[in-house]
Amino acid sequence: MRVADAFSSGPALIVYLCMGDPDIKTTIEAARRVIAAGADLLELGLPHSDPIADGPVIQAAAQRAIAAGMDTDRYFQAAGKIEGIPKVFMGYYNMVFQRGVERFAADCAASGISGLIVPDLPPEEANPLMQACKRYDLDLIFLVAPNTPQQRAEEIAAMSSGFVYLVSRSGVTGARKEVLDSTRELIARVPAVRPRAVGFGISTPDQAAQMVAAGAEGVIVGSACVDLVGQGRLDKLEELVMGMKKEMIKVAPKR
Amino acid sequence: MRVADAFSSGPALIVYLCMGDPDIKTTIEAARRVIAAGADLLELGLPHSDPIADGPVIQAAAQRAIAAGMDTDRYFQAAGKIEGIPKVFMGYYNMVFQRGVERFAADCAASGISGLIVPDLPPEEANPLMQACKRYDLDLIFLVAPNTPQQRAEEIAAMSSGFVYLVSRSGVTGARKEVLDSTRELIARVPAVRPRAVGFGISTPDQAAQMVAAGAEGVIVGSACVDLVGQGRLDKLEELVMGMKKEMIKVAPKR
Amino acid sequence: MMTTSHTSPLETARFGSFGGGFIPETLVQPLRELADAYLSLQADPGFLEELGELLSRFAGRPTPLCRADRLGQALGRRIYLKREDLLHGGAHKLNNTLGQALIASRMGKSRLIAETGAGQHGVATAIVGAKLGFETQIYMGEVDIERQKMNVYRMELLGAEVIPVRSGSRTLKDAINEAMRDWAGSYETTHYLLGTAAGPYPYPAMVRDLQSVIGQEARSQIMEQEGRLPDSIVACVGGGSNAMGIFAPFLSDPTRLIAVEAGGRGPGQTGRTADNGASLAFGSKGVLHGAMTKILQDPFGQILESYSVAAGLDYPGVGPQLAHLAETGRVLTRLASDAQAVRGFRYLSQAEGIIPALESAHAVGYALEEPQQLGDLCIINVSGRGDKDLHTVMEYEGC
Amino acid sequence: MMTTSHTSPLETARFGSFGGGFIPETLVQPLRELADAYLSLQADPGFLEELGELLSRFAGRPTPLCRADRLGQALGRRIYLKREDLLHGGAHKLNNTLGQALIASRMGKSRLIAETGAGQHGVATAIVGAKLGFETQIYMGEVDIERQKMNVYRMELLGAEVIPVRSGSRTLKDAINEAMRDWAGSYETTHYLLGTAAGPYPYPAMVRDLQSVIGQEARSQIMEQEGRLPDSIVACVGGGSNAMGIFAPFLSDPTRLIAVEAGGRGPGQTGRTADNGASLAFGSKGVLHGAMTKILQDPFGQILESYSVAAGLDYPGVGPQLAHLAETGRVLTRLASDAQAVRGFRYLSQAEGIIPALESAHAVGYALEEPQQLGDLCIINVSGRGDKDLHTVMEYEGC
Ligand SMILES: Cc1ncc(COP(=O)(O)O)c(C=O)c1O
Ligand SMILES: Cc1ncc(COP(=O)(O)O)c(C=O)c1O
Repeated sequence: MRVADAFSSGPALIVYLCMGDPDIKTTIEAARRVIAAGADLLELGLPHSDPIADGPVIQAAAQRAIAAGMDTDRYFQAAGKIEGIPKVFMGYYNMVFQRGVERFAADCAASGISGLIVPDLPPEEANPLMQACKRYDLDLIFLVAPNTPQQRAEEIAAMSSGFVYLVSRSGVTGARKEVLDSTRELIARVPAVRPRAVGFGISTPDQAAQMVAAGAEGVIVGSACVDLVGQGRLDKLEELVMGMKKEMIKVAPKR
Repeated sequence: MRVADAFSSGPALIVYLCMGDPDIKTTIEAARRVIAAGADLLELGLPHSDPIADGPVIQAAAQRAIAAGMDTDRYFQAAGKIEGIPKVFMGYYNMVFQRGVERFAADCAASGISGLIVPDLPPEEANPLMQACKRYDLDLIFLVAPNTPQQRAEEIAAMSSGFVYLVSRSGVTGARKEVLDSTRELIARVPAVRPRAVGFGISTPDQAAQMVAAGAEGVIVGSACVDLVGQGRLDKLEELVMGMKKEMIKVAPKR
Repeated sequence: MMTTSHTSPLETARFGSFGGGFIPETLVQPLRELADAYLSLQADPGFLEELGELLSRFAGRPTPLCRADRLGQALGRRIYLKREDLLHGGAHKLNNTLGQALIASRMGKSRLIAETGAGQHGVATAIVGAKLGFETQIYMGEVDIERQKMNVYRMELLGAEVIPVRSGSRTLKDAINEAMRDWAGSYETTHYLLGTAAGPYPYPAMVRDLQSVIGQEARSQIMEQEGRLPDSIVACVGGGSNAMGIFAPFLSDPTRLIAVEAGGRGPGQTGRTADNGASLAFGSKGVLHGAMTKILQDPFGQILESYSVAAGLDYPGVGPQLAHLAETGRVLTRLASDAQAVRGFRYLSQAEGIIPALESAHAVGYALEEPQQLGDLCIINVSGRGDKDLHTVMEYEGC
Repeated sequence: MMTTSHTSPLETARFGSFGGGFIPETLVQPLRELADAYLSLQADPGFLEELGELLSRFAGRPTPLCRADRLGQALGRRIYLKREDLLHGGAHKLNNTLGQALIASRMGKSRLIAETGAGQHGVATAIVGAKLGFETQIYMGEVDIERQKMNVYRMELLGAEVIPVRSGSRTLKDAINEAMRDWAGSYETTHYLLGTAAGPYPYPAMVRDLQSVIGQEARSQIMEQEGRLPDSIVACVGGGSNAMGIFAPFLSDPTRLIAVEAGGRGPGQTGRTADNGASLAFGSKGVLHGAMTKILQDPFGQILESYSVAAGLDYPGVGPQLAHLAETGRVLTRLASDAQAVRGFRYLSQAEGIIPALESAHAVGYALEEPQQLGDLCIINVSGRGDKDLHTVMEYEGC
């Protein structure tokens, strides 16, 4: 399954889960429920000791997962067991670099992962990984932030494959009450040369719908889901995903 | 009674007592016994908070006396009650200065004190007190130390009245085992224009005798006596004074 | 590749295969603006004059180069000490914080944030925050706050707010993470004042340049006092700012440059903590805090905690330029263990009347261990003073 | 009077009716020898050069004169800070200890003794003892040893021996007594390194001269930076060495010289302890430690203990020259209470990024209280740094 498939039938709901928090079994079960509830794409996070782009919720999840023994080997084993919708890797570059970009790409491909998001790898540093992704037919998804200058935003959108990740606000991941005007601006100014998914701080069905209404082809929800998994509320997780999907469809442009 | 009287009938034994240690009654009793045992002159110490020329024994005695309430008024009252041999004041200049040299000299005279030893008052600083002493017919006794240059030693001996105090060694008061050669040298080089009494560190009859044998006209014993008073051993005090006097007479030059 | 990247200083931010900018997209623009500001101010006479005045009148530069006669006699050579211990605040840190704060002020920022481990850089930041009128917030791991109460009090006294970091290992590296996260959301008003020659471009180059006043002074002082260049320079390495600061002006000279890392308890690892702070000696290539460098990590790429008796050397990474210079052999990397550092601490105190920082004591401890490596004429960088370390040494020695 | 005394420097040792040498005969000769050595070395180019080198290369002179913009703005005038806090050891003390140790070394002495209260002068003596290779012993009251454990450790680290003083109040004044007693028996090999501009001749003059490098520098720095003399100079007073050091070169100028004493808890007395350390304000004429000066004493002449939140101002006497200058009105004496000093401490930290010694904070606290007394252009002598005082202030504020 290709990343692009997630966007083929209307606005895509992309759910982030932290692999191994609190254990692999739970992550797999959470993924099953999220898929059942209508998610279109899974971001499977590989926990890192130093997640500089993440807020407190995902930091804490990563710490729990590491403490429970999560590592790159186990990550790929577990990822291979999750099926039904496209999956992308989400994690920090040092974890990729230590394994070696070639081997890492090969492991992704072998476990059914079809794309990579590496939040601390701007295009300037991405060449080695980009080459490896090409060899293994993986998408390498770049991010655009509200403060990314226009020319650079366009270039990043062009380079990104699968989709382009629009960072909804400055700062780090984590749920936020209001959706900022700057996010709407960002959606408006990044050319739709490929699907644009908005993430960082989206936690409610209403926010998700606003993003779609503003033109986004996809919405990424992370901390809100990780939080519910952390609380052991998988039922609430399912409910949240269903609710988001429902509201997103409501406002989706008719095709 | 004049200070000079103490030296009129052979070598003089001069005993230092710390006034008010542990209380006035004891000092008066100690004085009585010392006089009975043959002492020729009493040095009555006025306790000071900062006795820079004194060693640990006299420091401790002064501290006890101050704590027990000794002050300059009480000092003179008590001094007036001690009779039988000549008495001199021994104390630090600030105590004299605070009372005023004039008043201090008057109080000495009124309480039967016939001389003053002020160990932190070298001749250069002594003029005001010297004038007052003259007015009240008091002796002002200066000190010569082993490191006093010869010319200065001669001048001091000349200025001193009553006797001249030869400091037997560098450092502070306090009992010492050996009597130094430098003390003998000092006795030899200070002209006998007036009685020369040796003090600082003399604690045994034998040492006292050695000083007399070396030519001293007097011997001063301080810490050894203060120590015995401090221990409440007035019998031993009497014994020590008697023993010293006896040995001194033995070696005294025949007149 | 991208066209913007060709004109961006990020492209020139490499030291061999080290350095670069491995950072979230949100930080790309703030870092470029910082790099641009820094590059233009570097040649701005008004800025340089203001910085020069602050360095001399406020911070106390030049610091002396002081001959260590008794130490030199013991080692059979001429030893000079570069006295960063005399700088205001007690260490070389202020050279960097003054420079960056002045840049931030020219960029129109009103707030400073910084990370701190032991508190030295936090204090140096609080000092410039007070002097130049910034709002100042210092990120500090909860564990470090507990260990370094005096420095927390000092920062607060200087008007800074200390923000406890409860994530990760709750120590220095997590404080850096947290400061970066803050900055990603606050860069419009805020400058992130990184404390050592590490991190993404332009920090390694900027901090090196701001600290190179140490080496520039040392170079002209040794020429004046000895009429020749030193055979060697010894400096301790935490992130590398004092070392790069004194080394930089000597890079094209024949002087042997010796970087002394924290050997700690040895080469091993206890749990998820390395027994040392020696990323050049025992680390491997990887990305930490935005730069490709040498780091202490596990085989999967999780960062280890580091360990050293000297809090300022307790960092699992190192500046990328030092990693490069070590790789090419231009800089020799050596170790001083905890015990050797404490020996250096005691030795310099008794022989020269100078209590060095425990960090700097690593350089002294190494010199005592391998005097033959120093040549005839050696400069040791005394990066800071040791008053802050008395408790630590007393405890280390079981007093 | 005596003939020898006419040719002796003791005769010129008066400052009006203050000063002199009220000392046991045993100390007369050692003090004369010291005075003679000092007088001849004062004009000895070799000595002056050696001292100059040590002051600059080892101690870090000149110390800056630093404009305090934010403090100045708050007070509506131009304020400069003379930065003795940047001197090696953290206070002006080293100017004196270096000078005396060098004199001692020229006199052929091999041992230094000194008194210390809080430990600052003890540390400064231990530093020069280490640097110049003396055997060093420091007398310190038992009470102070208990209160100042860190400084005891620091002195020992520097190779000095700390000797507990168990006599009297077991504090600073008794440590001076004890050092004088030691010296009376050891002067042949030993120099007594007195720590302030008090005591018998030649100490008040010698210490003033050694410290007057502060004022000489400040004078030429203010002329260079402002083109004119200051309207006022403010310095704190313990024994008077930093005050006399900065005042001396301005004595014949129209500059207002303000000496700030420790007001402590107020003008009263608690038991045998004064509630302050203000011998100029609340003391009376008398003899302490060999000099006629102003002292805190009871009506009979027993010396009181003093009290101040700043350990370095906790002394019941003061140097005789200051007593004289205060009497003639050339120096204005003012008070800063504990609370005002702590306010100065906090204020300078937050406004200028400089944590002053609590002693120096008295000068700052006074300036905050009576800015109209300072004129338009004022120099405050920051005699030391406040790192040593963090605990004290925390406790004072009940943290
Ligand atoms: C005195 C001192 N020296 C050295 C260091 C190490 O840092 P760097 O390697 O950046 O000089 C520190 C860090 O706190 C320090 O305080
Ligand atoms: C920093 C500082 N300032 C002032 C003083 C007071 O001494 P003085 O009056 O001799 O300068 C001391 C004494 O320890 C001190 O440490």
